[in-house]
Amino acid sequence: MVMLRVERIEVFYGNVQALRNIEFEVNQGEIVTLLGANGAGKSTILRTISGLIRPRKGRIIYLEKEISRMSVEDIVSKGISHVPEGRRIFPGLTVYGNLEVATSSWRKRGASIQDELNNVFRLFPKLRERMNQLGWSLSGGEQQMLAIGRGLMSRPKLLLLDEPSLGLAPKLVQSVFETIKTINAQGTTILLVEQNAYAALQIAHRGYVLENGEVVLHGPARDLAANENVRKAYLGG
Amino acid sequence: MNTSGGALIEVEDLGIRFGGLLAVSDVSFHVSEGSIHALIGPNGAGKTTILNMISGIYRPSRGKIIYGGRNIVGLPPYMVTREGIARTFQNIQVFEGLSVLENVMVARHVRTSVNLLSTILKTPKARREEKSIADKAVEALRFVGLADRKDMDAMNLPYGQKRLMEIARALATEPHLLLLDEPSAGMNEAEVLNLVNFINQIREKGITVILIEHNMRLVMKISDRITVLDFGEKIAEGPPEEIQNDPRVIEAYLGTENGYA
Amino acid sequence: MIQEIVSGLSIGCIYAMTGFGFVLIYNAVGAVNFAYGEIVMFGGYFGYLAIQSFGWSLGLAFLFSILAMAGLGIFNDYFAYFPMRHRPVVTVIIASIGLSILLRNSALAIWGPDPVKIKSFVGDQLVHIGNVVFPLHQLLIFIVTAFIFVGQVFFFSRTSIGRKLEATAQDQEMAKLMGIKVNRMILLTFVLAACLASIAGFLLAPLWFLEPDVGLYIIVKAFIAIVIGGFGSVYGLMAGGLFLGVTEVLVASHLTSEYKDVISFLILVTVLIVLPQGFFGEKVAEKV
Amino acid sequence: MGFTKRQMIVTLICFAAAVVLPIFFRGSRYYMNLFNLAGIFIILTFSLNYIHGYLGLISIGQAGFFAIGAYITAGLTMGLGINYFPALLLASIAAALAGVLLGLPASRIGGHYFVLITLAFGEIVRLIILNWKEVTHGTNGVNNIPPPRLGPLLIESRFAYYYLVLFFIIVTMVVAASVRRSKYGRSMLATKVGELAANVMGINPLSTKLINFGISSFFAGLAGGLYASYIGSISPEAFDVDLSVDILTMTLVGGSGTIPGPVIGATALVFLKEWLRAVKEYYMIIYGAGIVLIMIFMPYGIMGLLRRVRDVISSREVR
Amino acid sequence: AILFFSTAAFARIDVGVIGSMTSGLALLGQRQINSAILAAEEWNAKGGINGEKTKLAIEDSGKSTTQAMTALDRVLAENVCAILGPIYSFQLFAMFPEINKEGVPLLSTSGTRKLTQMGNRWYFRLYPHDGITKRAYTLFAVEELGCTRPALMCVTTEYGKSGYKIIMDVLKSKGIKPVAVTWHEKSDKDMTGQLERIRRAHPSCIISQAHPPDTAQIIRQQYELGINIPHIASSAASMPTVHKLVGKYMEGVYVEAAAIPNYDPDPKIQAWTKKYVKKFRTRPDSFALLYYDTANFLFNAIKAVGPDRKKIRDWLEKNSYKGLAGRYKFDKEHNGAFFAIIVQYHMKNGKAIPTVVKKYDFTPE
Ligand SMILES: Nc1ncnc2c1ncn2[C@@H]1O[C@H](COP(=O)(O)OP(=O)(O)OP(=O)(O)O)[C@@H](O)[C@H]1O
Ligand SMILES: Nc1ncnc2c1ncn2[C@@H]1O[C@H](COP(=O)(O)OP(=O)(O)OP(=O)(O)O)[C@@H](O)[C@H]1O
Ligand SMILES: [Mg+2]
Ligand SMILES: [Mg+2]
Repeated sequence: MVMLRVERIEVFYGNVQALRNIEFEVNQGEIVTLLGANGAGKSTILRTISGLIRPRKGRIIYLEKEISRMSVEDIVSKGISHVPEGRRIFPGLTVYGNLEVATSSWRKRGASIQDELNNVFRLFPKLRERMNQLGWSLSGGEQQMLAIGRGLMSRPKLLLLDEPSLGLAPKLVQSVFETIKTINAQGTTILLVEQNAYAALQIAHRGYVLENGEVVLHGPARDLAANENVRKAYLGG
Repeated sequence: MNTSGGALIEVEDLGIRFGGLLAVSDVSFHVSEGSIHALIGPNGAGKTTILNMISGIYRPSRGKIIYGGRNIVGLPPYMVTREGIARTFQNIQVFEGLSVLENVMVARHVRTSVNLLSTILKTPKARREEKSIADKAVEALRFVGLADRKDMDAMNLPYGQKRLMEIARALATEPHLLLLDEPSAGMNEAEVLNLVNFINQIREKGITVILIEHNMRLVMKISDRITVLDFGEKIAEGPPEEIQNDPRVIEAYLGTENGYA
Repeated sequence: MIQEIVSGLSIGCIYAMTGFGFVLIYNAVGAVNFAYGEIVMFGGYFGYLAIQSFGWSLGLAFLFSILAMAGLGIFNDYFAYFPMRHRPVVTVIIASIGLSILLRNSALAIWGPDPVKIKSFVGDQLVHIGNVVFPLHQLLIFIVTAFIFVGQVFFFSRTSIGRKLEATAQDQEMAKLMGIKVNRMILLTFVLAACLASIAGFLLAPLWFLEPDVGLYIIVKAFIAIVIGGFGSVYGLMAGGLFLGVTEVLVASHLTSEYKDVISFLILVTVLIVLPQGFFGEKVAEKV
Repeated sequence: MGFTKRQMIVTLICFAAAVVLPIFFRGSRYYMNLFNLAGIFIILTFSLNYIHGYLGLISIGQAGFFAIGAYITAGLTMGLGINYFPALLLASIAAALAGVLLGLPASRIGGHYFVLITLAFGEIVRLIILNWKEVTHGTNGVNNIPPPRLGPLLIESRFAYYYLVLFFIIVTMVVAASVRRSKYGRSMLATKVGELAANVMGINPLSTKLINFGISSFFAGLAGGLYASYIGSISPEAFDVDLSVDILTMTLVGGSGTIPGPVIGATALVFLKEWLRAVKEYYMIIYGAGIVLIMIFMPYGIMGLLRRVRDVISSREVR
Repeated sequence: AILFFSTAAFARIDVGVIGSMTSGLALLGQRQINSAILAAEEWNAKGGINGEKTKLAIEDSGKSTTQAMTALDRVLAENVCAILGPIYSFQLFAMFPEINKEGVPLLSTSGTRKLTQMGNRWYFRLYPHDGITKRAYTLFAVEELGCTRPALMCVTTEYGKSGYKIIMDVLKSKGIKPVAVTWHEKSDKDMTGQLERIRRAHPSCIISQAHPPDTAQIIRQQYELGINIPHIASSAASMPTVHKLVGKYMEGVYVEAAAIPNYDPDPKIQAWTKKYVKKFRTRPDSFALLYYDTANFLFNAIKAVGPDRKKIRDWLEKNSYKGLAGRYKFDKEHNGAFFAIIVQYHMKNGKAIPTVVKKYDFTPE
């Protein structure tokens, strides 16, 4: 079943066009990855889906409803969670505060968030140690962990991940990718943007390749990994 | 050690505390002139904090940083830069609203001398200096391959190019020592290869480099020596081959199976 | 001396009362609201209007004021905040300066320049304890302030809505991505702050009178209290307010009444130099 | 660097217009007065333009420097009998020193605190003027301040004054233009958006800010000195927060951080305030609402608006 | 609030009125402008001055010198034959050079002593200056109340400062030194500090020199704090607004005033007050009453010599006028009013009712 369908969207920053006629879909239960060089428009796609930018043309259909005219809050409350580029931790909130705030979309008064917290801490034990430290003072990697953790706290149906492994230590990169696989297996659909194309293609089911704001190639992850051009451009060999 | 000379910078028993947290404790290492020295370790190990102490942003609670024969602890950041230490940032710092060229020109100011009055009066000397600032800045941009983007608002550069601009900016201060904090973050493998060439070229200019990285392929390829940190302490130091096989480093940092790296 | 301290504390409470709503707004939108003094003034004036022009009782007048102020809160949001929510905070700050001029002069046009007062809920009896005398109304001020202080501390530190407000102030876009209904939260804040202003107005009017300039006067004092205490901190506001109130009285009594305000400002500057974060401010810096 | 040809032409036309303008209004003391006031406010607005445009800070204490300039000019010319022009220079330098002094604590803090510390500064200056009667004559103020004398020339008429003010506006603008295009201007802008990063790039944030405050308050002081001799009578009431707020509004209405901005903003507001007099006691209400509306509809001032219009036109040309 | 005022379009005689209609200073300014409007309407209703209607050019002088100056410009642009000026001395001072240059009579009801000491031949004061009223109430405190240990509470504005000097001079002439002197800002809301300082000095009376809201604050807090000694207040305390604020503590307070329009038993003043209240829905103060007299004095002058600036001045210098509040006659410095009264307030049915306890008349012979 198609969960998310992006139909011929065009996005502009001022007068500059960032996306041209982008079209793709994500099926329920899939991991789909977007590949592309610097400035290809990957982050822009994710921002458009979560409603942070409005497309000038085209539509985005999520669970059979058009969401491209909805407010960010409404989109989020439908189960889309976006872990954005650049971490965007709330600098003046503690680690706990950052995580707690992320439950706004589903949490009723007084409901416990312990399960979700445990889940995040199992993945990133470091965060438990830093529980009462203010967001701004965390190390880069710790902030990245927190950003991902925050995304998980919101019980997403569709998780948009923008470069989740950025700045993480190799050992942690492994566990992050494993986690992505696990939560996907538990039923969360994932749209993944990664510079670590090698890893992304290993866990993804399908992938799309972007160049200058256009989709130039798509197919099953395995095929893409084997594609000569892809190897040259993104896998360094 | 592969070497071209004595130590350019010596970090001795460096330590810093944030409230109850001992973020860096008793770390020492020497970086020899002309080398590339990598600093690696798990997230939160204290790598960036060490750079912050070297560049004068944090004041260490203890220890010394000997650079060019004198202890530079206590110097404010702009003085450290004047002494010849430049850096890039893990969290990119772009001067928003300034063009790419102006971003780099800002870094030239540390090498100028004309005073306020002459500037206001636009004396010939002031004009000459202003021109040389622009020329040197363009040169630095050309070096990183961003010369054609010089008039763009720096804020609108894509992520990877911002990192390159930061390197150009750091180079524009004419450093002897360059501190790079995760320069490859946000770049794909092909771009990383490019970066490798580029850091090698910097070394060829005679600039010493301290490099923080999580991309092991990059680190192993270009570093002369690696210092590994964990929980604020140094757990290993040596040439790449040695570090790669050090069980403690594998345990704390690299992970056992190298599946996704 | 005790008399002076008691009076100083009650002055401090009024500063703090004025500051509560201000801090609430600051913590939600991350901008100083210069119009808040005038909003407090309107809280009092609405009560005065109900009593004087409609002939209502004090209690009814208070209810009326709360309702009218909720409206003013909505106006504040939609006129002087909402249209600028995506712009630099500077624009919001300046808009609030504009709003303060607008409100101050509207009060002048509506109620004239004469100072007026409204009666206290507890009448104008005096309380004598030993040699110390104070109006019963001051006791009411102490109690209400303490109550709101505790409430607000609880609100910010214990409730998730308080945290959502903070998140909203720090990064609105991210707050939306967290599913926080940002616009609604902010509207709520403005309304809440305006209702607090109504209480502050009713506490202030019997002792300090209402006049079009009174808002400017108290907001400047509340600012000093806030800066001394630490921006955004409720504890800081309370401590700063009491400290300032007591200092003012003691300085006027024992040091110099002529340069009393200069001294308050010098204290402010000194605190900023010695403790840039104030007594209770948390440091939030940039991580590079 | 330097001006483009088109900017050069526009600038020249504007100056020419400014030079001939009063000839048409010579007969109207009222309009000449407004022009002169606008002129003084232009200089004053430039002073805030530095702080806000180049450091991104809001000051509501500019009236303090204005007052220092005014009182010291008056004191030097009347008390010590110094000629007006050296007195004006000394007064401006004194104001600049005050700015640097205020900058020492103020440069350590940012944003909201800065607003408050400048507010405090403005009030302290006003209170001192008010209370230090022996020197400032308290609320009575200083009266009968003599008009400037330039050699045998007594600049007394409003007409003559106009050219004096115009001269200083040109000086102010030339300085503003050369600072903007110099390393000092760039350092300020860099410090504004990323103080720490600028510091690491070798820019001393303290001296950068102090230079900024110094230049800023120098011009505020200059405007004060001009004002004192123009009005001929100064008293503490003239230098309260409202004046500082006016200056801020002028800066923003014009478009901060630009060169034409202050000229447009100050002129527009001086005249607007006059026209609003027609509505008598409601004019301050409208003025307040106006500030909010400007923030809503032209957040980058008239200059921002012009730039948008230009962008729209030029993008049409492209199509 | 104020009403807009306009007369028939064929108005001939232009008179300028400048006063504060906005800002905190409007407290006094608005009431005076009202008086001018009232006087002009009365003349116009009676057929004008010598058959010509009066037109008032009313301008707001706000709270700054600059604003006062542009107001003056606008008034002068109407070619007025005389100006009824603002009450605030700093604005008047700023206007003096222009007034001299233009040669236009300027009349106002200000109390600041220094105004008439600057040798301005065009300015006329029609209010007992501080030298009269402060002298009266200080003398009253010392001579009538036998207060030898007075404490002074003054506001930091010019009003407070010039009053302070005069009080000190009078006390000195009586060989008395105040036991305490305190200062406060006009906008101050709490006087506990000042009053405690005074309490420690054990004075036998308090003489205050302040504006309306702070006067109210001082009187109320003095009695709340239990400092039960006589209080002699400046004319601000004669304002009905202040009585409402002070409430029952007005009992026994002495106040200096030039006139008490609201309680003067004189039927003419009563009738006037009624008319004023009916028209402007606010109670007049003594300044308003004297401003009304001032306007009438001026209109009489115009009636006598026509709208000629110089002639008006000369006429004013030579003639006297019996107004509602008293007789006006200018001395060499152009001070025109020399009367002062001291009243004491008593509470009757929750209202503060004044009774005149002493009248002073210092008119030079
Ligand atoms: N705020 C903005 N204003 C103007 N142009 C922008 C803005 N943000 C992005 N762009 C431009 O849009 C294009 C797409 O940017 P986007 O951030 O989506 O790329 P990306 O694929 O995520 O790149 P990266 O790998 O560097 O993150 C780029 O050319 C960029 O310069
Ligand atoms: N200003 C500060 N206040 C409190 N704790 C801090 C501060 N700066 C850093 N820390 C803590 O010190 C530790 C070291 O941080 P640092 O930024 O040096 O890590 P790092 O080695 O650079 O990690 P990463 O690879 O994730 O960037 C972290 O746990 C961080 O939370
Ligand atoms: Mg991206
Ligand atoms: Mg780091």
